[in-house]
Amino acid sequence: MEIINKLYDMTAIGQLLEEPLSFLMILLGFVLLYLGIKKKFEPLLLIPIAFGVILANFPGGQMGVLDADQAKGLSDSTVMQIAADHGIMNMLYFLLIKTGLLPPLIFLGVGALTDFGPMLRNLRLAYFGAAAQIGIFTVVVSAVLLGFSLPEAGALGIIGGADGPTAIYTAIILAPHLLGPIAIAAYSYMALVPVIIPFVVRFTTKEKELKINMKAEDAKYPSKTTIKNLKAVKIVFPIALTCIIALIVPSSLPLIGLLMFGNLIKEVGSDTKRLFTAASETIMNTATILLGLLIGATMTAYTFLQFQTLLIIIGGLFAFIISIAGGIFAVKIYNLFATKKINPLIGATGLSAVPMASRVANEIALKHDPGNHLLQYAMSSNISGVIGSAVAAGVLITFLGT
Amino acid sequence: MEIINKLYDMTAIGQLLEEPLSFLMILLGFVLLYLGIKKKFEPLLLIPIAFGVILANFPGGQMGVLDADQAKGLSDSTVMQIAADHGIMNMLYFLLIKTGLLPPLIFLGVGALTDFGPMLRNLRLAYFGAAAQIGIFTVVVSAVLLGFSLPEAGALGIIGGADGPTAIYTAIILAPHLLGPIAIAAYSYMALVPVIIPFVVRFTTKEKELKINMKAEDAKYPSKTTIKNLKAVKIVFPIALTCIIALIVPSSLPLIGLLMFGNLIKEVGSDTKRLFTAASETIMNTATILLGLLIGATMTAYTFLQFQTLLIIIGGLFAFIISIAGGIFAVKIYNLFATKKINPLIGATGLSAVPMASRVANEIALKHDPGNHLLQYAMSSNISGVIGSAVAAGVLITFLGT
Amino acid sequence: MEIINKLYDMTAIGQLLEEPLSFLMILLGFVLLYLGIKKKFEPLLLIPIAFGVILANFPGGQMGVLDADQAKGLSDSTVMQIAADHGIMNMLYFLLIKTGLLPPLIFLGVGALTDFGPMLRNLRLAYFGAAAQIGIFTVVVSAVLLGFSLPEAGALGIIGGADGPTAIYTAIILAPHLLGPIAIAAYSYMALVPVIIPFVVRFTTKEKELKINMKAEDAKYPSKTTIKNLKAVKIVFPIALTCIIALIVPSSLPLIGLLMFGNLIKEVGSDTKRLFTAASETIMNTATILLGLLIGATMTAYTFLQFQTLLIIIGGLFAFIISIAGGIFAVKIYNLFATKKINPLIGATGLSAVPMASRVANEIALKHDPGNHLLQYAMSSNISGVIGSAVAAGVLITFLGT
Amino acid sequence: MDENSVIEALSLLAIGMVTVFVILGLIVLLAKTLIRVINRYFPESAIAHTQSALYADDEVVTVISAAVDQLTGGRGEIVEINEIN
Amino acid sequence: MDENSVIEALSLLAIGMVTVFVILGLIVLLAKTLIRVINRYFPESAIAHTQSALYADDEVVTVISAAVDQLTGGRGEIVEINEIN
Amino acid sequence: MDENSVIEALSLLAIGMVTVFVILGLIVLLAKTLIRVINRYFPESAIAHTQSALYADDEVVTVISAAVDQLTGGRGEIVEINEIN
Ligand code: NA
Ligand code: NA
Ligand code: NA
Repeated sequence: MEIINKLYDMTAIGQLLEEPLSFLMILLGFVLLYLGIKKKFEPLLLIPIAFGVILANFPGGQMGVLDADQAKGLSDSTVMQIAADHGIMNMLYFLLIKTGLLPPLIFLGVGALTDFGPMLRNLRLAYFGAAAQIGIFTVVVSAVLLGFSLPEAGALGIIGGADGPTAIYTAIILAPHLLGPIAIAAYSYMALVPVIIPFVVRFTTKEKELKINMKAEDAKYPSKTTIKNLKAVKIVFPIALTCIIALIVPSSLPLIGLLMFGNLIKEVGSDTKRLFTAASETIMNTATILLGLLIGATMTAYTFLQFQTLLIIIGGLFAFIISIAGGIFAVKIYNLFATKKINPLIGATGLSAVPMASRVANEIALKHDPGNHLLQYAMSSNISGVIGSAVAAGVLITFLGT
Repeated sequence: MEIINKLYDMTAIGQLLEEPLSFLMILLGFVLLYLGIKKKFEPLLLIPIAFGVILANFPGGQMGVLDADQAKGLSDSTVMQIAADHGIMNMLYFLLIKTGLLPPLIFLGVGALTDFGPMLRNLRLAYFGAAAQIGIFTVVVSAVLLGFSLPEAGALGIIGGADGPTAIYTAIILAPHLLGPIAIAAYSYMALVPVIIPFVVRFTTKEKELKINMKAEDAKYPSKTTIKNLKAVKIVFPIALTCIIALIVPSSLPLIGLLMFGNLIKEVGSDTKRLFTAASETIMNTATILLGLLIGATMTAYTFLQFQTLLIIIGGLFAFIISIAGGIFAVKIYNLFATKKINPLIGATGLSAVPMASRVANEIALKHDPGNHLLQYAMSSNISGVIGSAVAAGVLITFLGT
Repeated sequence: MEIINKLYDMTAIGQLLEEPLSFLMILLGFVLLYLGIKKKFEPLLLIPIAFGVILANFPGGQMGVLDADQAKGLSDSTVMQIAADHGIMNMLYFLLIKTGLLPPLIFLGVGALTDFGPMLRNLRLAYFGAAAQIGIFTVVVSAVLLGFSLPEAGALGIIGGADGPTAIYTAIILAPHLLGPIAIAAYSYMALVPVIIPFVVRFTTKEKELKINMKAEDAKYPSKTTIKNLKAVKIVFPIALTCIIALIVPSSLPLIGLLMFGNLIKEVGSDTKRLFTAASETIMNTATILLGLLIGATMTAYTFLQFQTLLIIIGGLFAFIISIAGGIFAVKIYNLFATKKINPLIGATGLSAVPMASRVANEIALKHDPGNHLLQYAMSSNISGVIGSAVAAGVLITFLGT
Repeated sequence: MDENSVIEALSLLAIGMVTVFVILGLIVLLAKTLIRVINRYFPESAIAHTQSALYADDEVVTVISAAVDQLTGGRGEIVEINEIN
Repeated sequence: MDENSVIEALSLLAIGMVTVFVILGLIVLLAKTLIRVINRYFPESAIAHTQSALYADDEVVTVISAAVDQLTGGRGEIVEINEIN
Repeated sequence: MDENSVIEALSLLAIGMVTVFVILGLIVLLAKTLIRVINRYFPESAIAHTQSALYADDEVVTVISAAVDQLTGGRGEIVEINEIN
């Protein structure tokens, strides 16, 4: 009998029955696994997040990250103490997430995998990567109206940047207690871009606009400058871009600086092959697996099952929609004044969510005109949208960070 | 003359002569190198351990991990302080070993390299992976009788799990001062499986039993269920298994959770290729090299050359033998009641020591009947033995951990 | 108006105008990028260093490492506190550089990429790797005469070892505030070896000496010992070498120990392939990228634009020149007494700067006698020069470290 | 050696062995259920597909290996052949 | 909800959008300048080279792919072809 | 500049150079002993094997390289050929 009692105490059953909401979280983990594995929604992120959620919500395994109250003052403890008292997940969370280290490391890898060629060939379109940040700031205002604190509102709004590492980095600094729902919202909506963009496009554009053929316009009004030495431009560009950002929004530097460094060692080529491999494979892959698991580990029932989470999920969707619409209307306004017209889909891809947004835009364009291949054009505003949201994040961190 | 004195003080000669036992440890390092390089005993672990032992036992280089007394309270120091005062080996030891981080990371890689197919196709045989944990607990009792404290006895017994990372993880938590000898014993006996299993088999089985042909039995009594969608089963299985463990023995979760996560990202396939590479290559290889060196670094003369070490070496061997015998007798008992007979070698492989135990079992079977290929069957109990010992570790940690 | 003020405060412009010297550092970053990318001066190190310099010298991004005064006592803070207060670069600097961790890790990779074959086949030439350390110690004396403290002088002198990780490791321990200029000097002069060696050779050797044909000498006076089992020798050699160093200069062990361990796992071959990959790829590449960025990050205007930096740049050059000359004169003295002559270029390569010094020596030899291929001979003193400088570093650390 | 410890060790022996058997029993049960459920609701053309693919792969690998062998005189090794998704 | 916060949020909306437009404007400007400067001072045989190289590469890749395809029955994939510097 | 420091620096010059020469001397001595011991007790067929293998490898590599060259028009590079153990 005593042995059976001991056995029961060893299991997580007793504690689980006391915190029945944990079941809901484990269920959410299953749903996310389904979305990641079967529906192929951003599997590289959603699968580790989902598994992290499941591990975190079984009590007794110390696989969940402490909530804000429990974690108060824990940054003063050494990693050894944290591991001894709260397990390896909390140790890794404090070492890699709380410090804000992983998102810049992932940006290093993203940079090494990004090609600025399409943007450099269509610089004019880069402005729409700026316009499509409007969703971020609109939702910040709305969130404040709904009762979120300013830093929380900033972290919520950044979902509209449609860029995972940027959203996570901003959330870590402005509102670490909301990291889980913000990451989930950001990656889920990025995965849902094939649904969201067509939805917004349907309500904001006319058939005629969607038929604007970028190549035909280019043929009618050819660009005056050709790039004679693309390799040189591609090498100098990330350096120059870093300097501009460093000068104007230094708070974005941990993100943009590493993004551009990653891009530089890619463009330099074989001389820095070892660095490129480290950035785009070793560091990127390891950071991705840990980031996913740890974000999942923050999503315990107590932290996640709050009314705020619902607002974040809704607010994030609006941020996406407004950003897309913002990009589209910016194109429309541009077209009022310019003779060389732009397809409004190029505005929609200013959202970022690289490269899926561009692919979706391309497909929509092809549906309306089978000869209208605008992928390369869409990639321009698409990539500039990444820079745009990192800049927006820098602004939010500057004014709302402590 | 003064210069010669200074020169002499710089060398390790003076200190070495004061601690002549260090020579013995360095010699042990050579022996382990010989075993790892020439005899190919688990070279991936024994070579780094051996080199770590050599580095650690030359005084003055700060390459040895402090013993328990010296390390008291050092978890409160920052890694920078530890590095400054005690060198990089102690820093890495506290950051990676003391926190218990490396074994789960290695399990992540092991999971990504494990195929549960053989186990899923022969589920019935999985029970023998449970039976073969008897050595662990028997030796716990014996160790207590010999005067070990309960946590020490637990750490000693777990050697009988025949699984490196599990043994190391348990030792770190229950008896970190015994980490060195336990790791050495675990990996040495795993390397000696081709000697130990035939030895135990000879004294516990009859010729007739060893000739039981698993395929023939399968043909006589075919299994009723076939797996129609192996890929789907292989994806859901690690998730489900994680939930069971999380529910019953949450203390095993850092090991089993990461093992199963590694397996999941392998089974999902190309969508999570980056995560798979990180788990099975980047993280696994790096963790292995560091784990080996650091375990070696704990084996200083003062820590290792204790009477306890001898008892651990002997106790570990008995744990192995009893586990193997336990698996074999479980089969014999099963055969008393079942019509579909099982070869007792399938019990022996419940020990784990994947995949060497299975290969050894297969060879023994072939020696007695050249047509008796039972590798795939042996792999079933073999893999379930890994889960079995991780569960046993969880039980020990739950009841004996502080 | 208020918004414009806020915008201005967000930018780095105000702070930059207050610290105009930062512009100079950013300019230096551009120059280093030019040297690394266009002139291909050690691109694997100079490009990350250069980018790190640029990031560090834009104020407001927290991408620069704190100077010695600001960092006082910061080793007592946890990495989480450092990240929160001073950003990720400082966090990584304290965790990876301040602890002295990265240089040994890079040596692990270097060892895995080093072949001791040429040295083992020409052991006699290894002595010139000792002679060519004279520049280190001569410059230590000179630096003390110029007013440097002893530890600073040691860190300056080690530049003459012409080995990046050794110089960085020594600087971290003896004079961390000089890390930036020392690393820059070391890597720049290593990149300039194709200029420096011919320059020194021109002034110290005669045409007749440069024509000494090593192969012809070998034919005239053949070596008595041949290596019958090279693989065995190559496996035992790194182990034995480690023991000698550990015995005589234990302070070199973090460097030499890991160098030799890396070499061992390379020579063992396929049994330790996973460890080899971890050492020579995963760890090496990641450590290189981080080391470069972090060294660059230490080079802020305040730290770098000191008169000392100029002295270090000049002193480093002299250390190189004297080391090369030392190697050359050692050969000349040897030739006075020996009948089997040695080409003085073999002395010059004792400098290390592997393998560029050997290639340069080979080219010079070929220019004077198109049949005089001495690459394999040069590699002997070249590699022994690496050991020589690590030993010299150990001596300096023993006597000058705190 | 203290008597309470011995008793606790013995109870651990009981608890431990019960636990491993219970868990492996649950795993077996669960796996069987899984297989049955997936067989019924998601049977797909799985067995045929994976198995034949396996053999096909083996064949292809053999062919390529032979080619590489011939080229490299038996010294070459195929490190990886990636399947197109 | 506090009024000051709303005002600050609104001012953030202004500051933020101004900043992203200013920055992307500067980036465009700078990129154009870069292209012009490099076109004038370092034009090299770049366009011709990179572009033709690109096409040539594509051709070569097609040829190799076809060969690999034939060998592997469509299951093989070329992971990487490194160009000699 | 302080006189004691200069003296210590000079003594370091002596100690340091003595140490590096002693160590490299010991290394040379040890390596020679090693070679002799291994030559006597573990001579194996080592030289012949490794050396001939080396040349054979070179030949094979040349052949493969030529083939790849032809296929890739000189743009391809063999990254790695792994030897079967
Ligand atoms: Na964006
Ligand atoms: Na086991
Ligand atoms: Na040197």
